[in-house]
Amino acid sequence: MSNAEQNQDYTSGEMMTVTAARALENGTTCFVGIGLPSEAANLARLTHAPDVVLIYESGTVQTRPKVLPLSIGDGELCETALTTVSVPEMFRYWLQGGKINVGFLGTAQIDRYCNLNTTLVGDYTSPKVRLPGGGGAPEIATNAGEVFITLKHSTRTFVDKVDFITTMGFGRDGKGREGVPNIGKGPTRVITDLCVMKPDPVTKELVVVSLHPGVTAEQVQEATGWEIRFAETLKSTSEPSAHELEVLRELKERTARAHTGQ
Amino acid sequence: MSNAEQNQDYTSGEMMTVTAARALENGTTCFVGIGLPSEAANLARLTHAPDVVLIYESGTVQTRPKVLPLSIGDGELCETALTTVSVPEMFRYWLQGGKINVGFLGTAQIDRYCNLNTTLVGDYTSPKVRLPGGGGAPEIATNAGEVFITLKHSTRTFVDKVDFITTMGFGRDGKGREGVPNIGKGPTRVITDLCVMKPDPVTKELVVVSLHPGVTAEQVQEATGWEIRFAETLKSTSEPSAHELEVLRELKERTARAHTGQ
Amino acid sequence: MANVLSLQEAVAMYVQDGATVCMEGFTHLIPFSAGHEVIRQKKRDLTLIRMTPDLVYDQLIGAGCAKKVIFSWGGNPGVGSLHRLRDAVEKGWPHQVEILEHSHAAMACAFEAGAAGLPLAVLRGYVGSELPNVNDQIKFIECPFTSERLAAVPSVRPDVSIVHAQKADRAGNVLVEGIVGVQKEAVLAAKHSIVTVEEIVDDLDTHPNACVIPGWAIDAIAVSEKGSLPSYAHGYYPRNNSFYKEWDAIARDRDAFTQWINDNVMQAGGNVG
Amino acid sequence: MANVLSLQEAVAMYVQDGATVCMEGFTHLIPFSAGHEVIRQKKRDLTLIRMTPDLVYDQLIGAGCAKKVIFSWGGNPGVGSLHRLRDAVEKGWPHQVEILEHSHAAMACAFEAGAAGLPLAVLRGYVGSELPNVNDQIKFIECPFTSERLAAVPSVRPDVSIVHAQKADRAGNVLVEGIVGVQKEAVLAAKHSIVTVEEIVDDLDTHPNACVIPGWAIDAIAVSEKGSLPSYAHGYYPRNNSFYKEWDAIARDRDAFTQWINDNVMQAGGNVG
Repeated sequence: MSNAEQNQDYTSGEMMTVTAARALENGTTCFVGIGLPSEAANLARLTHAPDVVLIYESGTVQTRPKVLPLSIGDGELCETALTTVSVPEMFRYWLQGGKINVGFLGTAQIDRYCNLNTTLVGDYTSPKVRLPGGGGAPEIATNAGEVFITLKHSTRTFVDKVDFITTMGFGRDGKGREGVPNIGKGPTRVITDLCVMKPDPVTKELVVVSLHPGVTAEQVQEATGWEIRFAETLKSTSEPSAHELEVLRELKERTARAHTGQ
Repeated sequence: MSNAEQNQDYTSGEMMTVTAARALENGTTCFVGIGLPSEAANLARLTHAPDVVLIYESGTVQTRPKVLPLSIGDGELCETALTTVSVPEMFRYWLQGGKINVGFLGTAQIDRYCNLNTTLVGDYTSPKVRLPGGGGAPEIATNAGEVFITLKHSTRTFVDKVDFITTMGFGRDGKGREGVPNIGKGPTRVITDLCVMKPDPVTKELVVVSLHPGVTAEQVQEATGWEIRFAETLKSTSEPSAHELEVLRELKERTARAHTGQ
Repeated sequence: MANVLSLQEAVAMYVQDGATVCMEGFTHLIPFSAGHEVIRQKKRDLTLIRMTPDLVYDQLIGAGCAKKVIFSWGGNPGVGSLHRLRDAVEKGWPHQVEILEHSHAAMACAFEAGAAGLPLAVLRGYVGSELPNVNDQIKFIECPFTSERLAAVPSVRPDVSIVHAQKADRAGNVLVEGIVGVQKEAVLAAKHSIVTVEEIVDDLDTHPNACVIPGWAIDAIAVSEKGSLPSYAHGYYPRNNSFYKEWDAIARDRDAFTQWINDNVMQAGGNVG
Repeated sequence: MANVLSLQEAVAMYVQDGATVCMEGFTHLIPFSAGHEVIRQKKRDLTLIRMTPDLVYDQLIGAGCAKKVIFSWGGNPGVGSLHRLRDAVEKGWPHQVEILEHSHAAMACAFEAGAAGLPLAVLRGYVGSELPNVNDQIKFIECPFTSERLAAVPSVRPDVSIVHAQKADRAGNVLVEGIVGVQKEAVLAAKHSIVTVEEIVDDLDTHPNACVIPGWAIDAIAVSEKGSLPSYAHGYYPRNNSFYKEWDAIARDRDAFTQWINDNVMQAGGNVG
């Protein structure tokens, strides 16, 4: 845990989720990854963005879960959806068909060019740690209009070079999207428990644009596996409001009750 | 009308429909063309083949219309179907996916190699008569397990060379299916108001195998635009039974009432 | 996000002269009232895409709206020819109309590919057919895994698609039920879309896997009661098969056709059949 | 035409050692009881295809049934790793298992293509990903119309697919409702298919566009009440999320796993969770 939260009535995790939620504008169509992105997207829906459209790769379109799904295909997602389509249709018509404004992803590793690794740590043929793999991310990252990424900040997750590019941000040299037709903008912001980062408009290297309250640039650098750049005018992220915290905590409480109730 | 029917209590058209219906075995999955094939397929379902599965290109799967549809997408087809799928799914999963045993087609022109023309009479750029075009037939003919064809016999329909191959039987030289992977057997029988024909197993040229009661070989030759071959042992097609005629006439009466009732 | 407009407003806003327009509905739910509005607004030089041109395009062609027609079966179902289509192709009345024809399988796949954001559709198709000789948009590719030869056609990606559906809710979400054809694909493949509906309701009252097009994937919703007659709307009214038969005589004759369009479309606000 | 068999008979008849087997169900309707029957019958050298291996393949892998796994996301959803999959890949226990991994989009398209009788699926995929470096089944083709570079993967065409569904009628027609995943595609793409159902009913009591798989497209139906627990069946019972969490500890340890399989699968007739 960071120092940040010591004098605050919210945790750094809550700060991250609230900040990630705020990134989603009302009316946006969002393809939601499970876990942190799902938590943030549903918080957005329950606060400032009641008309955000949440789509999960299980085929559930415009879903309004009362509790957070544990899996990407919980019954709750289908029961509260406008409609549920097949998985091939989801990936073909809705994602590849260009209907998604924002893809919201988590990851295990990320590098300075926002390349994501969810495949393995170590070498492919003899991995140190085998991770779950690509899932929906490789095509969410290229076929959504833009991509938001949220994850906890540490030198384990923010690495100089990802061991494997499961999902391209901007490629090993930052130029991976150049000249590719019909490709989305790619990652436009990364939200962690310490700060908010955006890719440099030209080089695509991640730049810290906003520090969460109480977090120092040094803390960010210590938690990052490369020499990270900071914007010239570094902002301070707005604190969570009492309402946001209340809604988020209620949501997580409802979720915990639902998932242990059986 | 042929001489055949003068001493009989059924018409040559009824003879054709009953014979075409009998070609469909119970349990067969049949992709049904509108018009004569639809009449025959439904007669089969209402007589000897109660479990024949009728599929129409409108997406209606396993349909049991009480009256014959005027169009390929009449409401009756959907209301009596097991389920109705989208048209892309129909052509992709059900036809191309290899689920169809028999494609049942009509045509405007046919040649000795069972090539079908439903595109035009004359030249493509300045047609004498413009016909409706391909519809489902080109891929029904290649993706169904086998193909039955039914149409009225005349020199207008049985031509030496079709003006245009909309739908391949066996190609201009009879060899159009050779070496093509994943292709159906193609036409295996042609049923007209005069006779039944099958392709020669080797050359694929149409051979008359059965004459309808009262029809002579000369009549068939006169109604055919090329020198047609006859099997060495030419059979006589069985007459319609009283039951078949009764069911067919009731079906057509119900249909006529339904289509003028509005 | 779908705006609820009048049909007149929706057509004026989204159907431009020279546009590629797709009005779909496979026998069922054909958007006739929208087609008539296009005729009334005298849109010109349209490239009209539809698997089965049906009476709706026969009327548009005869009324002079079409420059080109892309289709796969151009008849009056169960009745015979589309005489206005034939007259335009064979005799150039009211002017020459270019045609590009496919098979149903290829067009169905091309709609699917358009909805799926792909530039092409791949199918086991056109084997032995001479259609590729007269349609330069049919090509063949080799499967990189099996070396099989497969047909390829460009996907359908219209400027505007127009479909008719049973109902929309107040957020513009649309339910299509029964023979759903390629309507959903047509809407998703198009740059803009208009959906005419029988009614707007509070609740679509549907089941988990219904064919629902979300309002945010549609540009305009217009209420058009009986908007698909003489085609039909499952659950609302049956197909007017008699009118399909009567159309044969009307469309055979240029004067009878012109009179019919004048009386029933130009002078009328709504649909007929 | 579907025969109604016991699950034991169906698996014995259609799942052969060395076969390519697909058990689908996207989180929902995972055919656990069928997977357990495969374990009980000690099937070996299976190539297992599934977008998300989930606990069902973790169990099959740990029990020694798998030679190769083709998948696109191999985790315990919302919980963590599939420890039996990892132990097999990383340490070769109980023996080395080969993996071939895709993205979800590619596998979804590959199922679609398999159902559609095509040898390949084409998609806008894998741009910039290093998965093509480690999966030689990912190739790229050029669109003959636009020259765009598109990914191509072989279609999924299993020897046998097994899915679970809510219900069948007496003719073997099956209703799948809710999150339908790639189940229909899995059945249609396979040479043979087994569908386990919660119950057999007189009437599916469904709506016009429901996801119904006709009995004649299925080889065997087996009744298996609660056959997808700890996954779920929409309209029947919820997902046992607690068991998914408990599985983490069971699967972490080889002995605990072996004991669990012995107690709950080998010694049991039905499913557990």
